[in-house]
Amino acid sequence: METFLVLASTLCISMGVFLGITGAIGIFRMPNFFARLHAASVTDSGCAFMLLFGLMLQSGFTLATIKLCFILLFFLISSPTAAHALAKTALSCGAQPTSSPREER
Amino acid sequence: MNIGAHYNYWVAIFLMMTGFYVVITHGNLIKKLIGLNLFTTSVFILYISLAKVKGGTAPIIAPGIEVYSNPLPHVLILTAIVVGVATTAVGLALVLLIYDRYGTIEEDEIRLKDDSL
Amino acid sequence: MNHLAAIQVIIPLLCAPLCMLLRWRTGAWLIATLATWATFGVSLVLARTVILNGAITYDMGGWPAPWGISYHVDILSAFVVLIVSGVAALTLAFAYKSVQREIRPESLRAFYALLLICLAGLLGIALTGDAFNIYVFLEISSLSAYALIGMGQRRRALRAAFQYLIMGTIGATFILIGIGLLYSLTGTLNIQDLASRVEMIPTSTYGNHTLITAFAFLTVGLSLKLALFPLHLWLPNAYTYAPSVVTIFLAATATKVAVYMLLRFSFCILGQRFVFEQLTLGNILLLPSLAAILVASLVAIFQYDIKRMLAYSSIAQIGYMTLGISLNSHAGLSAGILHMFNHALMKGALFMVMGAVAYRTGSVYLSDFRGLGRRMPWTMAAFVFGGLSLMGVPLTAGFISKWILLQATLEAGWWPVTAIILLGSLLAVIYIWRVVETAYFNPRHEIEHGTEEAPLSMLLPMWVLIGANIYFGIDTSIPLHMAERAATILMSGGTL
Amino acid sequence: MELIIDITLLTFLGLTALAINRIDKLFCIIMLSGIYSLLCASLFVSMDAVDVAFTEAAVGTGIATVLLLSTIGATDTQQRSAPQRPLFALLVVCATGAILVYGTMDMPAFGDPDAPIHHHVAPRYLEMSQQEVGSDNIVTSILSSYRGFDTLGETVVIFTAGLSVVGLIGFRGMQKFGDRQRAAGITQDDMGKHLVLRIVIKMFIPLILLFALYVQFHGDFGPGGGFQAGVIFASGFIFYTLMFGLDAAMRVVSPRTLSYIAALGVLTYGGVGITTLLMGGNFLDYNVLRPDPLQGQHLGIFLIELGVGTTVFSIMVLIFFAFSSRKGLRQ
Repeated sequence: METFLVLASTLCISMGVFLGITGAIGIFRMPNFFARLHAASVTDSGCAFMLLFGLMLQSGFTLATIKLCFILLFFLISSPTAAHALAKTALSCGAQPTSSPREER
Repeated sequence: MNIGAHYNYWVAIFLMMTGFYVVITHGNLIKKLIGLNLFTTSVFILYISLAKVKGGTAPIIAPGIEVYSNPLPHVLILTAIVVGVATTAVGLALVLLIYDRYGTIEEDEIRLKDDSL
Repeated sequence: MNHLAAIQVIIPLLCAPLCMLLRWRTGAWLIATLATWATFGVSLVLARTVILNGAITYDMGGWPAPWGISYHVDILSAFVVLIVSGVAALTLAFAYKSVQREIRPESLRAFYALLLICLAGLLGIALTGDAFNIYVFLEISSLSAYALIGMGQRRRALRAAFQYLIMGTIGATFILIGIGLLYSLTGTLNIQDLASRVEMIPTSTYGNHTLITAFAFLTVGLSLKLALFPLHLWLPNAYTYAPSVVTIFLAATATKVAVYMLLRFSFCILGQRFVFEQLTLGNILLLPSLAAILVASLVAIFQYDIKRMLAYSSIAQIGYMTLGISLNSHAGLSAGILHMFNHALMKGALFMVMGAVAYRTGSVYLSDFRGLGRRMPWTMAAFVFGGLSLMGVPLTAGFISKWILLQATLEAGWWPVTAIILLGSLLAVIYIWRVVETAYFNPRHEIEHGTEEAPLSMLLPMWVLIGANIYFGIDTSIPLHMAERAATILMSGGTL
Repeated sequence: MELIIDITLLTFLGLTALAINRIDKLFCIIMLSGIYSLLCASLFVSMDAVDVAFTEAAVGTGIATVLLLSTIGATDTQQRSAPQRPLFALLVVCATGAILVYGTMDMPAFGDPDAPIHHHVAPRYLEMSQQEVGSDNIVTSILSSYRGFDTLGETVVIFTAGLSVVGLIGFRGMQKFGDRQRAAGITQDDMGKHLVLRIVIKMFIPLILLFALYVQFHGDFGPGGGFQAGVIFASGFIFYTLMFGLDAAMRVVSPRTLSYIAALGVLTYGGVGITTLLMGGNFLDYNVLRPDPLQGQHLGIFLIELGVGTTVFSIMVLIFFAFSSRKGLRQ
C-alpha cells in the first residue's frame, strides 16, 4: 500500500510538472492569443490539479490533506473562470479566434 | 570566508541595486515607485536571510522540533512590509494627482511644464 | 509619574484618530491644539524630571530592555522633545486661520490628524531606545510629511512631495540596511545593549567590515533625511511649496530630529572613539558642512521666492549644526545641539512671518513685500528680529550658538573654518537685508490700503517665538545647560 | 534540495528584476513586480519565514498590484522617456553595491547556527514565549506582545497612508465618481456583463471573508494575524467593487464610514494600552488585564489583533475606492 501510494504520487507529480512545462512552452510558442490562453489554462488547471493530487496522496489523512482539498477546489473553480473572463474580454475587444499562424503578437 | 557562505546576501544586494538603479534612472513616476518597491523588498530578503538557521523550521512551536529559525527578523520585516505598502499607496496617490494637474507622469515633461510657466 | 515617557507619544498618536471621528471641523483643530499643548506640558515635566533625576527608562509592555522595546529618555532626548513639542504647540495656535485659507475644507480633519501623527513620529524617534523602533517612527513622521507637503495649493507641491517621498524612502531604506547590519553583528536592537556589544566585537586591523558598512549606510541615510549639503535636493522644493503651517512645523523640527538621530547612532551606538578616530566622521562631515554654509547661503541670495530663500538658509544652518558635530569637541557638540534649539526658534518665527504674509497677500515673492513695512508693521518687525537672530547679532539667540561654535573652532585652531562661519553670517545679512529693504524702503506703487495686519491668532505665536529669540539671547542658561550636559553624555558614549 | 530551490528562486528573482528594468510597458512591469513579490514569498517560505511570506503574498502580489493597476488605469500605460544619466547611476549603484558586499565579508555565514543574532535576544523568545505569552506562533507573540509597540506604530503607518489618501484626494473626490459615471451613461462596469464571473465571484466573496476571519483568529497557532486578515477581507470587498461597480460598493460601505472604522481600529489598539496604564501596568502590558497573566496576554493580543485587522481592512478598501474613483476622470 505504502509503495503504491508513493508510486502514484510520484506519477501524479511528474505528470503535473510535465504539464506545467509544456504549458509554459505553449505560452511562448503558440501563434495567437486564444491558443496561448489554452496553453496557460492547461498549466492552471491540469498541472495544478496533478501536483496537488500527488501531494494529497503523500500527506495521507491529515489536516494538510483537507487544506489541499480546499486549494484544489478553489483552483478548479477559479482558473476556468479566469480563462473564460480573459477569452470573453479578448473577444469583445475584437480579437478573432482563427487558426492562421502568427497574426499580431 | 568562502563564496558559498554568502551567496544569499550577494544576490539580495544585486536585487537591491537593480531596484536602486531603476529608481535613479527612470523618469516615469510609476516605474520609480516600482523600483523603490524592488529596492525595499530586496532588503527584506537580506533580513530574512539573517534569520535562517540551517536545519531549522518555521518558528511555530510544535512537538518534536528542536531547531527554529530566528523569529525576530520576521517580526521586523512584517512591520517593514506594511511600511512599504503604505509608502507605495501614498506615492501612487501623489502620482494620480500629478497626472490630474500636469497631464503626464514623465518627470522631464513635468519639469518642462513647470519651467514654461 | 513614571509613565510620562509613554504618555508623551501616545497623546498625539491617539488624538489623530479622534480628529477623524468628529464631524465638526473646528473640533479637529481644537483637539489637535489641546493635544499639542498637553504634549508640550508633558515634555516640560519630563525635561524637569530628567534634569533633576537623570535618565528615565520605560519598558513598553512591561518587557525588559533587550527583549521588549524600551524608552530611554536622557537629557538630549528631553531637549529635542522640548523643541519639537514646543514648536508644535505654537504652530497649532498659529494654524487656525492659515489652514482655513490654504487647505480645502473637506481635507481639514485629515490635515490636522496627519500633523498630529507627524508630531508623534518625531517625538517617538527622540524618545525611543530601540533602533528598529526609530525606523518605524521615522517612517510614521516621513509618511505624514509627504502627504502634508502634497496638500500645498500649487501643483508643484505634488512634485515636491513626490521627490521627497522617493529620496526620503531611499534614505530610510539605507537606515534600515544599517540597522540590519548592526543587528546581524550583535543580535540586539536596544541602543544601550547595542553599544555595549559593539564594543566587544573582535576587530581586525582594518576594523570590522560589517560595522564600517553599517556606519556608512546609516550616515548616508541620515544625511539624506537631514538634508546635508549634496543630498539636500528635496528640501528647497518641499519647504517652498508645502502649506505654510507645514513648512513652519517641518523646518523647525524635522531636520533637528534627523540631527538627533545622527548623534544617537554615531555617539551612543558606535561610540565617539570608533566613529571619530577610526572612521574620521569629523572629516567626512566637515566638507559638506562648510559647503552647505557657503553654497546654500550664496544660493539664498539669488532667490525671489522668500520661502525658498529661507529654505536654502535652513540648509546653511544645518551646516552649522553638523560643523559643530564634526569638531569632535565638547564645545563644538554643545554649539551644535544648542543651535538645534535656536534654529528652531528663529526659523519657526521666520516661516510664521511667511505664513502671515501669504495669508494677506497670497504669495511670498520678493515683490509682494513692497511696502509691507507699513502695511503689516508687527509682522515685518518680527521678520527683522528673526532675521537678526539668523545673522547672529548679539542679544539674540542665534548669536549664542554661533559664538560658542566660533570659540570651538578657535579652540581647535581651525582658522579657515572660523572665517567661513563669519562669511556665512555676512551672507545671511545680505539675503535678509534684501527683504527688509523691499519691505521698508520700497513703497508700493498702488494705492495704500493702510494697515492690514495679520490676525492676532497669527501674531501671538509669532511674537512668542521672537520673544524667546530675544530672551534666550540674553539669558541662555537653561538651553545652554541642557546642551552642555547632553554633549557631556554623548562624549562619554551615552552611558550617563 | 533546499539549496537547489533557493538558487532557482534567486535566479528567477534576478531575471525578474532585470526585466523590470528593461521593459517600458507599465502593465507588464506591474505584472512582473507581482511575480517578483510572489517569488519573494516563496523564498521566504524556504527560509522558514511563513508569516512574512503570507504578508508579502497578500500585500506585494495582492494589494500593491491592485493599487498599481488602478493607477495606470487612470493615468498612462507606457513609459515614454529613456533612462536619464544611466552611466552616472550605474556608477553610484555599483559603488553602493560594492560597499555592501564589502560589508558582508565579516558577516556570519548564511544559516550559521552560531551567528550572534541567534544567541543574544532570540533564545528567550524561543524558550519562554509559550510560558510568558502563551501562543504557539512565536512571531505572533513577539509581534503583539514583546514588540507590541512597534505594531502600534505599524497600524499607525497604515492609518497614515489612509489619511494621506483622504487628505490628498478627498471624500468628495471619491463620491463624485457615481455622478460622473451616470453622466457618461455608464450604468455598470463592463465586468458586470460577464455572467460566469458574476456567479463565481458571488460564490467566492463569502468564502474569502470567512477565510479572512479564520486567519484573524488563528494567528495564535499558525501563520496569520490581524494584518493579513485585514488585507484578505479587503480583497473580498475589492472583488465586489470590480464586479458591481464602485457606486454599488460605496453604497455597501461609504468612504466616510470606512474612515471611522479605521480610526476606531487604531483607538482599539491604543485603548488597550491606556487600559493597561489605568490598571497599573506599563503601556501595553497585557498581564494586568486579567488576574491570570496568561489570560491577560490572550485577551490583549485578541483585542489588538482585532484593532489591526479592522484598521487594515478599512484603509485598504478606502485607498482602493479613492484610486478607482479617479478612473475615467479625463474621459
